[in-house]
Amino acid sequence: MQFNGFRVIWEGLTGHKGWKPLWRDPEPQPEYDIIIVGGGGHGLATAYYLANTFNELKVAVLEKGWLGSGNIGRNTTIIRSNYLLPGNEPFYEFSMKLWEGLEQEFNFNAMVSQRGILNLCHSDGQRDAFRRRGNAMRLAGADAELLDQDAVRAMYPALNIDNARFPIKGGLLQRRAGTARHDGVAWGYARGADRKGVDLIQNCEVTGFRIDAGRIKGVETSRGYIGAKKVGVAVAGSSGRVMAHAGMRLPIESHVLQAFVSEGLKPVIDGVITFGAGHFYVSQSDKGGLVFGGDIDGYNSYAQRGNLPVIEDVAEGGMAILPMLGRARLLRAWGGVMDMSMDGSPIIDKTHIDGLYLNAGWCYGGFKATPASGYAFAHLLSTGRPHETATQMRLDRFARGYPIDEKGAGAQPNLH
Amino acid sequence: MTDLTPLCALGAPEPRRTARGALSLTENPDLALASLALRAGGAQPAPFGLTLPGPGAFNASGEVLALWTGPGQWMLAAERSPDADFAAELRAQAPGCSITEQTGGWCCVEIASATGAAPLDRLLEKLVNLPPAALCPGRAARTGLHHLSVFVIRRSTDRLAVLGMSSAAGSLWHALDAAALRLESFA
Amino acid sequence: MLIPHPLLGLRDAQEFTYLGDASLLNRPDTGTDADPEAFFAYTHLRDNPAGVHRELWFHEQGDRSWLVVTRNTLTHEILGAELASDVKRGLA
Amino acid sequence: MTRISGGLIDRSRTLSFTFEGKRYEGHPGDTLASALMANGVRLVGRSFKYHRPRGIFAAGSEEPNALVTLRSGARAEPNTRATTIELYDGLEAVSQNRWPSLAFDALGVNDLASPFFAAGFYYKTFMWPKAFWEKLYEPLIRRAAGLGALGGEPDPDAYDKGFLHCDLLIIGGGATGLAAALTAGRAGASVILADEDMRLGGRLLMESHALNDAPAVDWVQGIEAELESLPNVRILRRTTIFGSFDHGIFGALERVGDHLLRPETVRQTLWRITAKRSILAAGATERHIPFASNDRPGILLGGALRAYVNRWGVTPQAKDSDRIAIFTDNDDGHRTAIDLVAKGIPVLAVIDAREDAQRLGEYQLYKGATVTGTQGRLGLSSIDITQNGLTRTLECAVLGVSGGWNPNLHLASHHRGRPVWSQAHSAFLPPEDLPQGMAVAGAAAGHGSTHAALRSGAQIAAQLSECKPAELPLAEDAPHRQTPLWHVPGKTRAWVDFQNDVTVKDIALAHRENMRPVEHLKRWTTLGMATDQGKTANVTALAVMAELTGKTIAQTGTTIFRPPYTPVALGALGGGDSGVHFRPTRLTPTHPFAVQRGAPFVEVGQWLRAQYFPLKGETHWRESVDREVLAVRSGVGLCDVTTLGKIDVQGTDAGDFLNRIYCNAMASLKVGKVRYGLMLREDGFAYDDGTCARLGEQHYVVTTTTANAGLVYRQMEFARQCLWPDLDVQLISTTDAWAQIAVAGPKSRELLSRVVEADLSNEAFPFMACAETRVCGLRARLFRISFSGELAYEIAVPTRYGNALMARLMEVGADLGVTPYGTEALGVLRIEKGHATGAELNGQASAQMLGMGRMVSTKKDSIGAVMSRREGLMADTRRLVGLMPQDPQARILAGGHLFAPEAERKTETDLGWVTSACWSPHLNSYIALGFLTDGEARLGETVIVANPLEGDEAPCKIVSPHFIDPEGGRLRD
Repeated sequence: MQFNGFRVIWEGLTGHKGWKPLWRDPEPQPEYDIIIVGGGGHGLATAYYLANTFNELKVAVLEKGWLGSGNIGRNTTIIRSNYLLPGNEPFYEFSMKLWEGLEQEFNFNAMVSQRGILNLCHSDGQRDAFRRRGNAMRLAGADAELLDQDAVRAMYPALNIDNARFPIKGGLLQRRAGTARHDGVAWGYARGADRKGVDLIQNCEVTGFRIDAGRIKGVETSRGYIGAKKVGVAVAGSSGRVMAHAGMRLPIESHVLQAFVSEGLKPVIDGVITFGAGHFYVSQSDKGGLVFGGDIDGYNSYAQRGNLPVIEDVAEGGMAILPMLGRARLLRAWGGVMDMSMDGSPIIDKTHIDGLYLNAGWCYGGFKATPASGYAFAHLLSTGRPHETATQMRLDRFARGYPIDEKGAGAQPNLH
Repeated sequence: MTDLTPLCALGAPEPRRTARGALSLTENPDLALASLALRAGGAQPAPFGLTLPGPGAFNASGEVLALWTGPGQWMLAAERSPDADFAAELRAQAPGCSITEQTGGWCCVEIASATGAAPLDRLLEKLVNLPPAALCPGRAARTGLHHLSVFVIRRSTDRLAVLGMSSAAGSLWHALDAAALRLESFA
Repeated sequence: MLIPHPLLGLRDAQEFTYLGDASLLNRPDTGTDADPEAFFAYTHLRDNPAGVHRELWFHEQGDRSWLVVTRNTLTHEILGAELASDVKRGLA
Repeated sequence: MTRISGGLIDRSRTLSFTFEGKRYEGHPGDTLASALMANGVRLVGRSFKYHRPRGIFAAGSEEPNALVTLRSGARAEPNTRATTIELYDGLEAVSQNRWPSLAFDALGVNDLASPFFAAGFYYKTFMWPKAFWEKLYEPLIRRAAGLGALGGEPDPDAYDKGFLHCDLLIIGGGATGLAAALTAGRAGASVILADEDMRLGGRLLMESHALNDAPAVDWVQGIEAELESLPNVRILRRTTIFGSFDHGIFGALERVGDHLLRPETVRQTLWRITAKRSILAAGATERHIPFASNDRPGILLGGALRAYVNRWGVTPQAKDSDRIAIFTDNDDGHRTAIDLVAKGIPVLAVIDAREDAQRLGEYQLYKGATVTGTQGRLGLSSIDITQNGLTRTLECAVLGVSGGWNPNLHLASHHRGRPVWSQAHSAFLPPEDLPQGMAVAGAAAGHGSTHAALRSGAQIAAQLSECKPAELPLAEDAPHRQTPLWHVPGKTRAWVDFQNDVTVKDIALAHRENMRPVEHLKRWTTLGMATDQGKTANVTALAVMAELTGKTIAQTGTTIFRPPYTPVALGALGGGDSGVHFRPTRLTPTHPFAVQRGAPFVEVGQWLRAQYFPLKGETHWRESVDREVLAVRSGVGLCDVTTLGKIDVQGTDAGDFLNRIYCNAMASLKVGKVRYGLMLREDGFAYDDGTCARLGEQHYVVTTTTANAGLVYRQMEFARQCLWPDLDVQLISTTDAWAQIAVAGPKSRELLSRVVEADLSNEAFPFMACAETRVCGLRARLFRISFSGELAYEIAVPTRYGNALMARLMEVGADLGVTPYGTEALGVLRIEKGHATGAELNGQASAQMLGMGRMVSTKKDSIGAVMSRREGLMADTRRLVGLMPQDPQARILAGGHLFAPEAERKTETDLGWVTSACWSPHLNSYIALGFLTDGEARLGETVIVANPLEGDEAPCKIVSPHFIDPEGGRLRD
């Protein structure tokens, strides 16, 4: 069924009797060409591109819980391509271009909204670093602008520029960045994949891999064994747990990142703002909630919840740059489990086991990457070759000494 | 004897002081400090006749005070003039230990209550996240206070000393004074 | 969270700085002929268990002790804490 | 007026307030809701999506409808529940989400268009034409969405934070909490009793039953008095425990000044409470029953209606003769009718869905009947009652709806424990796996009757504090009788979630579209995502979905709860110090000197450092900086370098230890000497650099960069305690203990010799010498090190003498033209000399890139040595080089990227970037440092510094990074 305004009106007039399920609930088949483990954003996007772009016919997505229950279901919805390093920036810019045509492509309004992201800087050193980054973005075909203090003030008069501990000197602006409705993205990809015949199988937990002579044969699941020629794992947050079934140790730690939303408010913040001296970033959803976050809690965790000090720290950051927020109320806090990698950058690669592929290590940058990650992973799964924008996102880069370390924080996951 | 005139940690020639209701805050500029760390396998000395205290505690005798700062580590404090080389004094008292001068490193604010323990307890619960037992008279703790690392020494029921790094003395004073001010307006 | 400091009792986790897996105690020191593979595993690979985890916390705003804390990463329940130096010396 | 007799309000005093600009009066003890009711105001707000007229629905923090903006201007508090606002004199409130007025809201048309606004409609449209989303659709949606508006000005109020510790935290001051507090308090436990209400008592204040044959409030006041008298009990009124965190830590918000026109001190205090044990005694929240058009003003929860009558002496009637009906599926609904009758209020009837319902008082009862429709545009005027297929419409202004009670178990499942469905209670009960140390008591645990609540509170407290339960008063113990009716089937919309306008139809649509898992249902329909977090809606919605799928409620599952229990102001979470006290500020010892000289200051981490020292007549910062630089190159300059980290290292193994910390050798350093050292991270990249001075056989002083002082100390403690605990080495930071001043320039020896009591000749004190000495009769440390490339020293004295020493050096050096210089000149001098700082040591650079590859000793093990030899680091040909623009006046900016002249400007051809750049007054040219691929091989060639971001490019000659005195002769003179 095609979605459009006329359909919405017609169904409205006829009592919404005609709407069909967004996707089927198929029983698992005995074997697939490709099984994607994980029905989160990246897994669903991968399945979508496998079926739509790479014409793979027998594809299934196995999801432990409900579709979109990964970090796509709990994030701060920011999309951007403002990275520094050649290993990252072209990939994220590719993702941004996919975002720009996504809704028309999969016929679902994911509310992709290019409202712009502004990174504030507070010192000459930070501005120099932003210049290096902004130039890297330009060189990769992305847009970037370096704003001075007056331009920042004009853009967001509510910012605390003068009476601040770390005065705002300017900022790096990417106008094409913005936000997207996170659930909408998952549902759009799921519906699109389902329409192309991909089996989306919920409540199906992978409990093991069947590996024979170094080659993948299939997966053991809570709903029985399912055979597969290739298996792609996209379970960021649980990568360590799942790959342990294949006897692999990863350059990844699982950490909790909290995110927050305020009560609904009339429009007060147009785009995305990030604080360069404290730990805070904020945007406002179409429903009016201020969506904001900051640092990870910092300790290994799979608990999907965080603690009070980080909530306070984030709120302090918010009050420091936007003192009007004092009267706004925190409505909900939630925690997601992040695949924090050793250099802060992701992994899209084959493993040492034939036919077993890994998509992991997204830290807290996974949402914006969803389209490119799905596309690049589908490319690798279908052609056996990495996508041109993901050639450095290799598993062996750590051993060989080619980290993609945007922050220069080194091999300590909670610093990225 | 030097002819250079020292400043107090808060940047003035004279120590800062203020009164907030039952509480008085006074910068203490005459506190000489030196740290003492045991060498591997070294015996625990008794400088100035002081028994070095255990975790979370301090010992004082006369004008010298010893504060536990970590395993095998203590901070010693004494009333001295600013140019006194207290580290040298201590080195003589504790041969075979690692001694480090700390006098200029810290700003000490003495807080006194005119009405007993209650105002200090109310103040502390706004400043540091420690159970009251950790800061009853005779106890001392290193902990966080408004993003600063401080030593809190409960000299007695109605007296308290807070030491913070001297470079952030202004921020320390602000935090203490603001909290005291809010208590005052409650009273 | 509360960290049960072996010397100071329960202290708020905010006084501490977290480093990571306590396997970082086991640096493959072998002077100059160290094995790069062992060093790579030491610096980069983690068990990252969903469950009991031994990990390093630094009492930065306290007594500057490094602790080995045993904590469940699913429930955050803390099962114990020791001075890292004792653990390294094999005393704990 | 619909004030009636009784209630817990002080009628002797009158408070005046305004709503929608109109003036009204109420009494102390009123909430805004009860006061509005007393003034006959029924229409209070508009719903989120359809802008439906809404009134007061509840009597507590679960209120979904009566949201107002309290106060105005910078103090405006949007989305505030009228039911929790304590009335004060001069209170002003306005309604929200309506235009032009509450009574006539233009966006009411949304209601007419509602057929097109079904669940998830926006995911299916607004996609064409593409550009219209940002330009047209989204702006419209954003304008229509949201509820109240922020004032937009900085919050003028003060907030406070604090930390409390106790044996037992009791959450809720109703019957259960009071019984628990009494029991534990008498046993001597340190107890904190917190309740969100303005006074203790909970439901006891809202019910008519007696305790020991006396009004319940008498008992409450007696207990309150005793608890107040116990030194070990602390009562926190107006305090919401909003979150349960790890290990018995709770977040609590105390509304210190919200019940006042202006706060006396702080508006709110955020308490972090650490409790060994806790008792959740938060009571229960009533459910409603969805039926056709069930959202009109005048329709409210039965228990809330009872609360207004009993506690506030008020009803929602427009006039006294208005009739009130009750719709229920359980016995509790009848209580409301009984209380109304007792107060002489006209009761139309009790409509009970149960065939076997019994009449419990003097009112008409419709058994096996349901409400199937309502009328009244801005307020209820009549209802349709259907019984045995027969429907009659009866005049009725108020309808109380009772669908049973949901335990307030939110905090019990903040650790993701799943609530358990109980058929017997027809409600979810607290999970098995409770937060550490928590027990749940009273209605929150399903013990609904007053007697059961009191008993469970006392017993659990007794268990926790190992004592006897306090003796309890006689109280009602009515059994729970209910046959749950989850919704009344019908064609018209029946609201489940009022605030977000989610109806039974929306749930049916979610079911049809296979959005059946609870989380999909929630996200597709926005159920429970409003400011009330679905407190009155979620369970009902689950039950409806269960019915549609033919599963049990237990099978259907539930969403778990997350903090906060009720929304918390960011001002309170962000706490007192925003502004300039957001984080500590560190000042250098010579700060007063710099202030007196009118120096501007720059942030370096937490430090404020003098940027430059302008002289009269200097109009541009460059004039001052150029002057300072040239003064150092030709004369002598002074710069406070105290901010560099200083770590005191002692012990018999100190040298061995430092050998393992630095990639180059340190043990071989002679006493009285200084050596430059480079530290690596264990992953092999450059970490930090600085000098290391050996003051004695077993005594070194390590200096770090300003930015990394804390990190390096932590790293060294890690090495000492975790890697090599058997080495005899002791560490302590002395950064703040010494004021350190750089004395740099050809005349620096001359200047210092005038104050230092030591032989400074090249022979006695050569380059890289250090000594403990005396200056102006004061103990001091002297280092002959140079960051500028000139003959230079750094002299350290006890911190508090730093300012005086600076002044003295200025005085005695006047004839030498001694010049203070700031961070800008410091930066120029080090770039001219090619010294790396944070811009180069950015965590991404290897020793090789910095031109120090050979420093990494292969003769010893040190942190990072092994990993620094990984293929990728060895193969990296990027090197730090110097860059001079062909046109000396062509400004180079740090952050430009490097390209071969003919190359296209793109990622693939990018050769590197500029790390640092400045104008060199010494060379009369802009100069820069940068990392360049094949840097060494390209010396002498030309690269383009491209800055597409700001649209400039400059061809530059690639030179050695040491622009001045590459041989270092000047240092050694």
